[in-house]
Amino acid sequence: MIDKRIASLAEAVADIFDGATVMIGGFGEAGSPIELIHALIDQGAGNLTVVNNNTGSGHVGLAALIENGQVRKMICSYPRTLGSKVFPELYRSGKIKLDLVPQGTLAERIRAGGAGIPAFYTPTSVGTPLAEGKEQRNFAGRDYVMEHGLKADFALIKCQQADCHGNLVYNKTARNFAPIMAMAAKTTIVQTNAQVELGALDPEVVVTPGIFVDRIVTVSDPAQESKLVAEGRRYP
Amino acid sequence: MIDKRIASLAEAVADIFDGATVMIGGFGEAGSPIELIHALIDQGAGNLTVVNNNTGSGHVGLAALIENGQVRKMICSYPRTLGSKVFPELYRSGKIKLDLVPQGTLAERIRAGGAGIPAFYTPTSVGTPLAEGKEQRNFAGRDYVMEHGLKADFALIKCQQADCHGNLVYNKTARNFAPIMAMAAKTTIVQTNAQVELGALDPEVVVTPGIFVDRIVTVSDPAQESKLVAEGRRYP
Amino acid sequence: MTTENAQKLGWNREEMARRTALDIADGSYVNLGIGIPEKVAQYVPVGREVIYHTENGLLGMGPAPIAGQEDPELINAGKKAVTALPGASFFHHADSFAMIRGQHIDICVLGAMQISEQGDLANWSTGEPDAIPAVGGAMDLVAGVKTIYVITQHCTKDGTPKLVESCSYPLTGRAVVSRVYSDLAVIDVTPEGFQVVELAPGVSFDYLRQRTAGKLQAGRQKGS
Amino acid sequence: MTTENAQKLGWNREEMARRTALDIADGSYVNLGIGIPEKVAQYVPVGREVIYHTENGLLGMGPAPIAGQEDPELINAGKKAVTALPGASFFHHADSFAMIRGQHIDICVLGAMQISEQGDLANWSTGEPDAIPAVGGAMDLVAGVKTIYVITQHCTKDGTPKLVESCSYPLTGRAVVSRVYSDLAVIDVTPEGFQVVELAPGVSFDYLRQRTAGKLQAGRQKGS
Repeated sequence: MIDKRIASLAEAVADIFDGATVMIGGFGEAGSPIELIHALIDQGAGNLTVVNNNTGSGHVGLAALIENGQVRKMICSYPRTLGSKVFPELYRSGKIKLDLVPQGTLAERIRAGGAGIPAFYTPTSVGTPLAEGKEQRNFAGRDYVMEHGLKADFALIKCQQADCHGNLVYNKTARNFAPIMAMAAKTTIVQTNAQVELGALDPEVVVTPGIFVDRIVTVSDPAQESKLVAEGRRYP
Repeated sequence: MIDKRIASLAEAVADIFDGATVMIGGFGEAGSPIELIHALIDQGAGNLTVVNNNTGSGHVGLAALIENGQVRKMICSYPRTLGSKVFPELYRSGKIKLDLVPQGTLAERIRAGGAGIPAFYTPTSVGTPLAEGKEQRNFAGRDYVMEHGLKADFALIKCQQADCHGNLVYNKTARNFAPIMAMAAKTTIVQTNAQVELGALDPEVVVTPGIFVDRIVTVSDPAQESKLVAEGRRYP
Repeated sequence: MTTENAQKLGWNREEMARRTALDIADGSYVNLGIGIPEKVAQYVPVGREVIYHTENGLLGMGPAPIAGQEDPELINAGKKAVTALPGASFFHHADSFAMIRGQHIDICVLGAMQISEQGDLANWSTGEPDAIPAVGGAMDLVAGVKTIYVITQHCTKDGTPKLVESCSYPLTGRAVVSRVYSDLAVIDVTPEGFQVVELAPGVSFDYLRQRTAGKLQAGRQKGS
Repeated sequence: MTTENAQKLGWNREEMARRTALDIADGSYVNLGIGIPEKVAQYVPVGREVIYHTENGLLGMGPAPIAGQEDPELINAGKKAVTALPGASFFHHADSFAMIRGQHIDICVLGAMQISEQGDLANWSTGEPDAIPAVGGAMDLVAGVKTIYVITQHCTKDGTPKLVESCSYPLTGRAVVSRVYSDLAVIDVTPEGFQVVELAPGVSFDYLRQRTAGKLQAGRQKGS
């Protein structure tokens, strides 16, 4: 029988290994799987490459993971959000690497990684410093850069509802990177606000089919990152 | 105000021009916009390049469009469905061209066309006759062929429900190529089983956002291709 | 060989499907080709849950509906009416083939015209000049699915071996087949060529070798 | 120049946004950047319906919610709380940027650090060695959206022109800007360089030329 539910956050992230590439869903706090990130802080894996659009804010969630010294490199498009202080300090002191990728190129690279596309061409970044060193090619009179698919060992994502097969639906703009990260990771670990019976999700409205999901943990009352930051909270 | 509804099928297809590339949704009869195709037969544009997974069956719908001599070339993956007699005859007599594309490559090329990706690499067809003459490249020890994005002047698709902004939802496996064809065509023309009020479709379940849709015609009781074929019907 | 013996020799289509089903693990995501492969779903051992993908846009495909309940918009890749089980999901073609190409499907079971000892598969065209070429999703499946199983008669109707040193028909994919389930045997494709895993009832290794054109190793087969 | 005159010279931020809004046609799909561009939505003339896209995954974005109704999971690309209007749809990031890259969005309005007379835009980095580089979706937007409008102060705070012969800051995109709405004028980017479309109140062509580093043509402007 197929039942991807896992009892605890600790169990769900137990096998994330030193040096792993970990995609983490969320655009700012929307869709950020903050409890899974905190479980990864407790677990302690280091030397991680983390893929996220941003670098977290305050001293909780992704920012706390970075502050805890577990991240060797960030692959992201915008590491300078309001309230993001941890990353800039570590970056300036040379303690963390940054691979800066335009947001749409990041999204398309992740989708390509999940879709078995090793590389594709995009007009984004042509003529800019972010295209330097990249292969360029002209199609029908326009220049494009070649970009590579991006895969990960693990994805940590958050959703609104999940069934035991791993079918997922999301809440509004919290969807953002989660569906494509679920495709691109060898092991996709989901925290869901609620679990529903198999068959409760209309097959027409499933956003992430269960084939892309490996583990589901219910976190029925997830923390809100901006509240924690406003309260000056730190993790651990 | 934005209102993409068009009163008649004839009006909806009026500007399809000789020599146009037309993507037509449907996998077999599921999702085939048969009334729009018949309107295109009435309209009479010729020398068309048609993109569809198949070549129709019997003497209605896509098969009738082909039989009527309006199609110069088919781009498809499987022109040999049960009941497909029109295309094979014309093909053998050299009256129609065929560009045979593996089904997943066809889908990805259409999506790429709609997503602004001029080319991508895929492992599909490597080492087969369908890779001949195509550029190949090795990534991380595996060979891939380069494939190009595919666009169209028009897409004819069918959906279950539409609002006046062109937001669409589909019925089961009738979804197939429609969402990506809507993205890849300059002008996307939709026949819908039903129109709904703006706001009636939950933003979480819209499959094709209205930005990809130009015209909507309601055909509330569409013909079922297999029934027409079984009855020996012909169009016109 | 008497007629009676001939009837007892090897597996019939149902038995081939049943034997294949034994090798599909609990929890697998599986795509079944048209023809004998479709039958595999009927024989998955009790206690295993297998989720079926059909490339036209459905995960969680169920069996054919009862007569009169067919929906022309709920079909499989062979364009036959199917059902959707609890936990199913619908998606468009690009997403469906992302599942395939991205190696998310565990097993695909396909028919074959020829299989080479390197695991090359030919199953889409005889290459005859007047044939209408048609490939569908076969090339995508063999390039993208993790494990490719083939179910096929061991020889063509005129007795020509389908397991060959090198395919003469146009290829569907190179070095893609893991295992062949024929009416005569279960055979792995290995770096040393074909290797027998199991012989069908009444089939000897010599009998099999006479009907196989590629390199054939006795391997670790059970049976005679 | 008296203080009173200086106050009357040019457009303020609200007026810049209002002027830009005049050029957004009924039925347009529009993406508004962070800052002054966000204000454009308030000034679209009555009778025009414009649909707003935010690249984090929403088409049909509405204004900020009333206080207390904010949803931290319903935000725009600037990470501010927004609403979803009837006819809205949510989608993931790859689909959102497919809309952008695939040239489905009609107009994007962005801020700028520099615009060259070829239409090159620099708006993401000063290139200073200790700056944290951050690009977000800017490069995708300028490469993909059909028409790029820029709203910007004509000069920096220290009076340095932002409209230049050639950008000294790292580029966001080459030859991408169609029109610039500054506090002093509306200016098209043309094959002949910058061309004035309209001068702000109290601004003369000479005044504008003194504050513009690139080639500036009087063009077909109205006003003084």
